[in-house]
Amino acid sequence: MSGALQTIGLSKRFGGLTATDDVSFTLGHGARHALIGPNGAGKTTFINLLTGVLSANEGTILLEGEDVTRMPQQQRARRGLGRTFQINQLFGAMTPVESVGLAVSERMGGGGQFWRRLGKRTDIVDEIVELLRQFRLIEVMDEPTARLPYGKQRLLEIAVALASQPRVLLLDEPAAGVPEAERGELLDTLAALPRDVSILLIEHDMDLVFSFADRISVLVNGALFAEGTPEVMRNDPRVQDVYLGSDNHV
Amino acid sequence: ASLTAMPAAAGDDPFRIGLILPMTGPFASTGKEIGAAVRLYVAQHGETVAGRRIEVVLKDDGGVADATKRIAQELIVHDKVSVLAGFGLTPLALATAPLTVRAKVPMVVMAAATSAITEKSPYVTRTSYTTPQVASVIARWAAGSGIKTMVTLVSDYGPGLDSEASFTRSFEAAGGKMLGTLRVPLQNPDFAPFLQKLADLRPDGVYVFVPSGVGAPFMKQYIERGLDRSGIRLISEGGITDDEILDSEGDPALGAITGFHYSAAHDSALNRDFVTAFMAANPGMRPNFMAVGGYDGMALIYKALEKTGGGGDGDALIGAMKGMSWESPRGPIAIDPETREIVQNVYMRKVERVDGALWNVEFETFEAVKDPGKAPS
Amino acid sequence: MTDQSIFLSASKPRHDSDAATRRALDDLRRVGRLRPAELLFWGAALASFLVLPGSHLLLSQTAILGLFALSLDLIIGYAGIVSLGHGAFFGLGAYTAGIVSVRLTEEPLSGLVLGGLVAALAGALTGPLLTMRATDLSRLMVTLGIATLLHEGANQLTWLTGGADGLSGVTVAPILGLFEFDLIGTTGYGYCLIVSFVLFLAARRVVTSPYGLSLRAIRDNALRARAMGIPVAARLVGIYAFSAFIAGVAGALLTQVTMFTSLDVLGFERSADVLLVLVLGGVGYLYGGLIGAVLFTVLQDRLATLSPQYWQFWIGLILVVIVLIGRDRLAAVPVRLRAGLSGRKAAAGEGEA
Amino acid sequence: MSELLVLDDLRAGYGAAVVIPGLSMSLAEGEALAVLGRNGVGKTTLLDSIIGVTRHMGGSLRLAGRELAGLSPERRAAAGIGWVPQERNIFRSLTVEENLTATARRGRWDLAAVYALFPRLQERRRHMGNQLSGGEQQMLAVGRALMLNPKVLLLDEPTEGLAPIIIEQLLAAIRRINREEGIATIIVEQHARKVLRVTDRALILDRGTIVHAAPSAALLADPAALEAHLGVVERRAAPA
Amino acid sequence: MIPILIDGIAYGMLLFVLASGLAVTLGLMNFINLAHGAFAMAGGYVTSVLMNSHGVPFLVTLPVAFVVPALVGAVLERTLYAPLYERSHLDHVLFSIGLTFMAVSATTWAMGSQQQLISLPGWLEGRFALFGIAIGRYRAFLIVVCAALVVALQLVLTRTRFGSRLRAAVDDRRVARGLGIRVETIFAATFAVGSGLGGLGGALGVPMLGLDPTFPLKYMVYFLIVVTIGGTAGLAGPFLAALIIGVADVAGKYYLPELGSFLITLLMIVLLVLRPQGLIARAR
Ligand SMILES: Nc1ncnc2c1ncn2[C@@H]1O[C@H](COP(=O)(O)OP(=O)(O)OP(=O)(O)O)[C@@H](O)[C@H]1O
Ligand SMILES: Nc1ncnc2c1ncn2[C@@H]1O[C@H](COP(=O)(O)OP(=O)(O)OP(=O)(O)O)[C@@H](O)[C@H]1O
Ligand SMILES: [Mg+2]
Ligand SMILES: [Mg+2]
Repeated sequence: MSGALQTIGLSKRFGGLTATDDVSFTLGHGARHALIGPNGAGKTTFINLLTGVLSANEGTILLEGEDVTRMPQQQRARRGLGRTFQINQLFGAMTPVESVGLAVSERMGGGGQFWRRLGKRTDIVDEIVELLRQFRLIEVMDEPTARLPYGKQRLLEIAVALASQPRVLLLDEPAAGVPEAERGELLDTLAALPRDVSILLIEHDMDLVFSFADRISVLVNGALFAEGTPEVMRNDPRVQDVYLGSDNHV
Repeated sequence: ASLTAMPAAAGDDPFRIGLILPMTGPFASTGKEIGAAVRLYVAQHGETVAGRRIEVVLKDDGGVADATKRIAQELIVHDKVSVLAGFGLTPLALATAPLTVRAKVPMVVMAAATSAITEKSPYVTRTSYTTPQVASVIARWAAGSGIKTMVTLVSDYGPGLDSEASFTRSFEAAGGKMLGTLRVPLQNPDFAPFLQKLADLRPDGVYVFVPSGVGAPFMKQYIERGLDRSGIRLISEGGITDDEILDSEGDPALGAITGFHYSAAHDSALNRDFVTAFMAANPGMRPNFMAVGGYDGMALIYKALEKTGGGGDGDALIGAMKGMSWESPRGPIAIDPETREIVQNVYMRKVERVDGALWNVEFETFEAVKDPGKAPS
Repeated sequence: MTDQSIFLSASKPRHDSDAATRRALDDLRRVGRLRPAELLFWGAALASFLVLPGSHLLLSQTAILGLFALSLDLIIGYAGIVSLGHGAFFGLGAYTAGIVSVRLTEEPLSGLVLGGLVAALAGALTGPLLTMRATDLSRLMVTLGIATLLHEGANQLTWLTGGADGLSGVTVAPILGLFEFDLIGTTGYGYCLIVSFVLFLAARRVVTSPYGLSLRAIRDNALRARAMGIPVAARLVGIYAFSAFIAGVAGALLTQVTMFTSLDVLGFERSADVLLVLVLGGVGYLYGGLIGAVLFTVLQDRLATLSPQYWQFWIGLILVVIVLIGRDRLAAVPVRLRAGLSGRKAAAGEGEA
Repeated sequence: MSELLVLDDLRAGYGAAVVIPGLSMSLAEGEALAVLGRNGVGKTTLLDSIIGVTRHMGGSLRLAGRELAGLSPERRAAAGIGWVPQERNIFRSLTVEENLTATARRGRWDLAAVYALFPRLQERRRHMGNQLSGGEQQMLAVGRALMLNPKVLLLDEPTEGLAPIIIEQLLAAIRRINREEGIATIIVEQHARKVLRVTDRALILDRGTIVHAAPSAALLADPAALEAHLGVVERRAAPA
Repeated sequence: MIPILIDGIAYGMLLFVLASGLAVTLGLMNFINLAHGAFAMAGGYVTSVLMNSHGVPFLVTLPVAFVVPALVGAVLERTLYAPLYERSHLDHVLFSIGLTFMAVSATTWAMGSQQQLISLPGWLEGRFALFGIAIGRYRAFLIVVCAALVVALQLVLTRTRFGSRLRAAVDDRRVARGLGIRVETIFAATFAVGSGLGGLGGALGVPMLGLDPTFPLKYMVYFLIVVTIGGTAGLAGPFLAALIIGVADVAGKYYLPELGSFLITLLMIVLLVLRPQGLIARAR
């Protein structure tokens, strides 16, 4: 059976460079899957292919069994594919409330409605507030996003992604820039997501990876290099010298 | 008469003339010339006619039709003007004409030149000229001076096309043969392709109609390509050597043959006085066909008012204007009683340097030309 | 805090969350809230109708200009599309209304609606050209180009448009068979006021709706908007067509009150003027266009009488000064009025691309 | 060791907002200083104020005895400050190599040296700045700063987005730079433990003021302080 | 056929000469400077006044026509333009249109609205035959000048660090300064050069286009088309664009006159929709 998200022989070339090299990969239903690999291995590119920011040169992408390879981004998103960006992509002039609110109302198909008024539906508002509380954004919820400190913006980045209630969630280095202390909470939040949400996590923070993932794939030079349980990966010498280095952080 | 919107002092009941001109925007020069001429006429002929104090209310429409219409409306309703005058461009006149039917106010067109204007309302008359009036004469002259084949080269917009049509009609009627028609877009820096075509067609002559600003660069490029020495005779509508800018067009303009209804160099005592007075009152400016249109427009209004004995009624005034005829700086002119259209001489001229400056020197006259655009009654 | 799924939590709000909820609601509604200053504005408009019968003609043209500028605000201020060719839609509306009156019917409302629809159609067709990977500059030039094409087209299709001589013979029957267009322009002004008001309400509703919010988001960061599932292109084309509709109606109004139309409705000057008008009034809060139109008309009057030849100089100077001082800072001067009208924090950002 | 960089009651912020109400510290030649703190306490603002891209509100800062307060950012950079901004800010319309050379100054650190430290950059040297992976951009930002051959390096979360193995190499390199080339360094970091291993001293900021200062080794050995000021605790495995 | 091609190339060169300055200020500095025509006009007037009132030879006036606008440009850059780089493109448009309006009226006031005409030295007048094809001397002269310009500018931009520093400064002012780039100086210099080129273009344009105060508005669209279609990567793009437009326009008007006035605009729209970044775009 094909998992929540599956790729078959996926390839992407930038001119001479093959950033994604014939990747056949399956993200199981309700998976807690981590994708690691050296810088420039092709992880972000892979996510951009999955979400449709980039279009693949070869290969197929199946979302819940449906071929979405040629589908534009927003349609994939509407089919429950959510993501966070490695480098913040936020609405600088809008407040966290508005940003999250927009995501929620879009999810409920409200975005196309040009006759309704904002803030009419209190159930939406409750949801917004709850989400903001979880990410410690309550106190800054009506500040323009551009003025928030970087760390807060990181958290908002994730909150916005969650607001769309994705069925499949792709996290590109969510913890980058989040202080050590708050990583624990971030991790808990992710862990607390419903089991039937399938998650692919890209992260260079091994503590986070090993405590979160039940399966790990290693990408090197665009190609799948190894895959297995955290234990196996951690002790795989090849993975250690291409990626982890000497002390593997646990 | 003060050129202001000042309401008349209580008590006396002045005769108000609503003068609508483009004082701003790309056609400001039209407004400048006419405004100056009107001022001059009033200065020369006094502020009272048949006991009525003349008050000219000048308004700027920026050359935009809806503004013209609105201003005309306001002048009629609020300023209670008895005559509308000015109208720098055809659309401006056409926009206003229907209004005069409702308001029964005479409208004296001092600049716009499309034939149809005077047919839009029985209250419209004109003291400028019509495009066919001039083009047809040039065609007749060309045919008459041994030119067998012609090509027209005109700017691709209303007046240009009118001119092209009427020239072609008259030239063929006079037995000439048209080899082609070239239309140059209004925004067109480089005439190369058209001049090349012209050279390929090898006609005896080319009839050119372009807005005055475009004239100079055109003639420059005409010469640059050596067409002046190619045996193709360049004959143009007078706008190309507009008196206002002629002197600045420099040598390329020298010898240019044009046909038009007015030249500041027209050889008559009246005109010499007019030009001297005008240039004295407006240093650095030379009266052109616009100016004379405004000057004669005022003359027409003054004479009509005298005829009505100061009566400001619209029908009386327009009635008085019909058939009016008098001596203008441009020569003898008249208002055709049927069409309310101006009847005037059209002259063939050649650009020459006379004591240091360039002038359109007239060398042949076609007398009392009616507008061929109208069905001859 | 995370012992249960956030997705359920909406159904069971917490006691301590009330304050927060109120703040959130506040933040969401601040854009849409009706401000007293707004009533003031429309009150003034109504008053002008009753008190200034002498200026109805001028006021009609001001209202039309204002409506036109408002339509431009929708795309510049809310969709972030800079256009130098919005006159195209104004002109389309103007000519459509004219042609309808000459060839179909003299009944005004049908001309008005058709004018709007034709413009909207044009907007819907050309909109996509502006949405795909376009840059400000390319948009500037494409809009300008389209306007140029229309202008030249109208100039060429003499049989339909009257070419450079303009389209004469436009006559308009009484509105609803009741109100005839009078010389003083009272009917005309009333007509313009009502149409403008209705369209304003529509526009206001659109920009304060979730749709409007999504537009702000797109302008801010299209990449994220897509990732959220927002059909960016469709939304932009939508608002563009709506804006075109309003511009078209404005053009139609002009034709009907003038009973004439000519090429200058399609000219570059129109597009430039309306941009100036919008900037005078301030971009991104809908009232900018309307207020700007009033200021512009007054200015034009003063400057043109002050020094006809050089009034363009003063207009230029005003533009330069406005930009140098900073439009947002200017807007912050009459804080109360502006905040009153827009309900936007200055922080919420000026509305341009 | 002589004092290289001295901040004396430095006050800075943005517009009207005061973020650093008055901060004094000093940095010796070849010394490595870690700046820690939770989100939004002003770490970035501190570095930005040293290079001079925030609003200077008072106080003084001297580099090798020279007052910088009045100087423009470009002058300060010329005076010997190398800056790695938090968001990397790679010049997107320059190639990797141009990014490195455009601002380079003569010295030990040249293309060869940077490429030796980050071979990846050499492989990508024809790529445009916006055609790099997050980590590659981070490397480029560090390389760019090194090519200025500064006296003081300001690193704002330099390890963010880097693979563990690269982090090790980078931190080791920084250590070496301090030791061998006498370049002083200020590192803002989220991973307290990681940087404390390679720095001499550490500051903990809160609301723009120093709430704790200690030798790195000491702080590393003092979980209580870390817990108190940074909320850093030994992580338990996540549920589920 | 061949003559048309040559006319087209020459026309393209004229367009390029007029637009090259804008290719610098807009293309490289990313400032939508609609006032470019005003600088061109300044150069034009410098030349025509020097020639007509002081009898200075044409070639001698050209350097002056570069220097004067360049100085004006430098001053304006420091005083007015500099604060606006960070602002939105809309602000650029509004500001520079305003400036253009002022320039137009001011020139009308100072110089009068009449056409300025200059007479070229004999060796640039008329045409000469090359392989039996008659070519306008002046057009040939233009072609040579442009070729030289492009090569020179392109070298400066690609071979020197100036180019990369400039682009860096445009990409991110704040960080560029933080890394020691003298942003102010670089921008001022570049803007001055752009304005100077504008002036030179204006001067070279006078013999073919004539010159009057409405010049900046009349030809604004042409400058913009060239740069927008060409792309903002450097001067090669605009050069190519100018050639394409020149040839297309002349050929179009010669072979399909009925399309004449639409052709260029259509061409522009199509090209821009296909390549919004222009023919030779900088990677973004
Ligand atoms: N637009 C592009 N054009 C050319 N090359 C690109 C482009 N985008 C990315 N690359 C190259 O593709 C490779 C993969 O990039 P990608 O961002 O996927 O790496 P990554 O695994 O996310 O690395 P990191 O962990 O540093 O984020 C990189 O070497 C990068 O240089
Ligand atoms: N451009 C700005 N304008 C106004 N306030 C700002 C700006 N940038 C930051 N701030 C404020 O300054 C304070 C400090 O921000 P700063 O980015 O220095 O914190 P930080 O310690 O770097 O946080 P992080 O760990 O998330 O990077 C924050 O409260 C933030 O809201
Ligand atoms: Mg990545
Ligand atoms: Mg920071």
